[in-house]
Amino acid sequence: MTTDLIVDPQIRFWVFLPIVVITFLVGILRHYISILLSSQKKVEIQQLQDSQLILRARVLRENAKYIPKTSFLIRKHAFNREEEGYLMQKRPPVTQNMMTDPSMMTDMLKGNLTNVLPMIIIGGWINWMFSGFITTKVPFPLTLRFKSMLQRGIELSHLDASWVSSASWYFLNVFGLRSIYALVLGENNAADQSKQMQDQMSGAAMAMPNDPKVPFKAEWEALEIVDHQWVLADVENSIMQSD
Amino acid sequence: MSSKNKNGNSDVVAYSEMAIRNNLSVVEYCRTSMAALSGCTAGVLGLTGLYGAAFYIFAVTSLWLMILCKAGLSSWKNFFISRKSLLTNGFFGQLFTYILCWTFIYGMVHVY
Amino acid sequence: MPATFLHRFVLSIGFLSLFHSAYSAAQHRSYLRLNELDFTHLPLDIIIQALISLFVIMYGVMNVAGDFKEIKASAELENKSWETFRNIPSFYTFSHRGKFLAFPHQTGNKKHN
Amino acid sequence: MANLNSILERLRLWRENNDRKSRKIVEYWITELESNIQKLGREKALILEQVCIAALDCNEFTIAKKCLKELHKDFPNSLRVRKYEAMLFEAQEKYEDAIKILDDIIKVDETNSGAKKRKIAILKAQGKTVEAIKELADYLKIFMADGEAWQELSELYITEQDFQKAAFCVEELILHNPHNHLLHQRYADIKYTQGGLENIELARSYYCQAIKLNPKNVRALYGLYIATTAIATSAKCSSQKKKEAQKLSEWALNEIQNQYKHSNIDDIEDRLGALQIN
Repeated sequence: MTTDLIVDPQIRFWVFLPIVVITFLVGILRHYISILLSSQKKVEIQQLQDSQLILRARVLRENAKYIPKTSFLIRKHAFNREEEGYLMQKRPPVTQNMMTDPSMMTDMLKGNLTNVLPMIIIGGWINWMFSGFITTKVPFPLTLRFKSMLQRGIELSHLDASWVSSASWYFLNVFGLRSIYALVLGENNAADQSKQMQDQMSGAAMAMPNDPKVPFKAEWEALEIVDHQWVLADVENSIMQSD
Repeated sequence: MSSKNKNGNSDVVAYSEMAIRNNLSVVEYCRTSMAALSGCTAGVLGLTGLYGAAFYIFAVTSLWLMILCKAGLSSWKNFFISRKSLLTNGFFGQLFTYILCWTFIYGMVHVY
Repeated sequence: MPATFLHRFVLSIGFLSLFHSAYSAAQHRSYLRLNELDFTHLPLDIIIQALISLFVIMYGVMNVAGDFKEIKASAELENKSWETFRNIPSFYTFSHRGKFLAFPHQTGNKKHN
Repeated sequence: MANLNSILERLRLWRENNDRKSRKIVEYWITELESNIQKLGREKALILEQVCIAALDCNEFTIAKKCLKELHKDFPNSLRVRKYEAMLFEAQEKYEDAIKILDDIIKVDETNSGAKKRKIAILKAQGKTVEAIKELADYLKIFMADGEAWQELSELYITEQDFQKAAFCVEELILHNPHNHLLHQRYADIKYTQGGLENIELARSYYCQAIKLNPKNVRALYGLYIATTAIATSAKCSSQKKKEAQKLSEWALNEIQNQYKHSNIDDIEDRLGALQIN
């Protein structure tokens, strides 16, 4: 009962294929535009210092067992000493208002410009340009529930649910092509190389919350309760036995 | 003997994060390609319904075997932490890619 | 080993072959439709060609994708020496004996003459 | 073409490992790379940087200038390229000019760690180790998680023979990278050099850890041998400890002999005697 619908082969070349190609190319284009528009985030030196401080406190906590006990205690003291310890420092409260910070606003605008806007525009255009076509059929049976999802723009109650309309085919493409972009554009493609040249050497953990007080406090607590167990205490015997 | 065992247990094997990430991205690349290509092949063959799903399982499993072969059947432990998660990870993540390619090629070849 | 020319060649052959089988399948479908025959299954040669080209492509992809690295942390450090490890490009100084040992290369000379 | 590919491969490896093979890199540049700049693809900038540094290292200023010009063409406003300009001045010993450029960079981008490191390197090149140490310590107050800087600081302290502080820096490195046998070995080296029974015992433990992480580390094996011998011959030690140290030193010697089984070196013990400090 399902195969007796014969679709004009012209639809294949003038509707079905163009939708795929358009979606794909728009995705690629969007990728490059977002690279063009992306702005280097300016990092405040204070923020950088805080994030590095937390990183250092974390590795101290995690790997303390590899250094002698006195060395650990010296460091712990430096971090957690009352009044002057690194983690007890007072920072002026940073209140960053979204509306007053112009760079935040432009970033948001750019995000909208590259993500949401093209999808609406292209979607609307495709809906208008290729409206009302049956483009393809999914090769597996579907329940009636999918009818409204796959047959947007076609109001035929007798049509089998596995037929797909042009508008729905566009949306299927938008969501399904994501992993293909990762394949084609690569995670470290040529475009990223130029970004690298703009100098980013300050290392990991750049992202930093505006208010360091909370993570400082958490690190301080975690460091307080570390129980130092020197892992090298018995290493002499263990290497002699190991062979 | 027992002390030896104890030592073996207390030694946590350290993995290099960079290498793990590198391996995972290679595997991810293969997985996405495999999903797309096997989708295309399923479309060419005109598989429908459950046959298509079975073909996907076949494709994922054979990709897994190919990766293990590439890593070396006995030395895979040097490259991956778990053999099983290599098979199961991303099984559903790539399913959508597979279905899209399958539908696309099926439409191109068999519908019109 | 990086992706070699051979693997790229294998990859493109596989794609061509897959495309060819898709085209043959489409032809077969239109032939059936013109003769008003029912579709039961594809001819065996097309099936085999499609499957083989899938695996040929996958073989190419596996080789193009890149090599695995050993995940043991000690693996990459095993053959390093301290002298290499302590060498940090950010802190290079150039006022060393190399200056006096070095002799300008031909390219440098040519420009001076 | 295949030749070019193998060279690129080698350059990539050296880049990753921080190998200082400047002479070789400059030779590659002259024989192969210079005529093929356009074929380098996406690695072009990285290779140009590498060659630029190597050329400066070999006193080949014409080559360095050429690389700089290429880089400048591709990235006219990059601070990173400006840094290489400063390095060129530095290699020509025009330190004032170099510092001026670096100060400009820091003014534009306060968080530019590369430029700050170069300034410290300039102090080092001028022989002002004490000032370099001070600057580096200030730098580390901000960039606390910068392993390279800690490492450099430890080296500077060693040139000043301040082993206690050098050891502190290496401890920091160990915290960041606890599975690196070289760091454990280095720590032990410093502790052994510092002397005193306690430190030598610490050195023994860290040599053992280095060997555990990499059984092929011969330097650590030698270190273990001399450290344990020092303990065994120390006057202040209890006989129980001496016995253990004796056992360990025999084990280390045995291991070294195993390592050298295939090469013809005999009388290791005599040779080791020359390394002894007492």
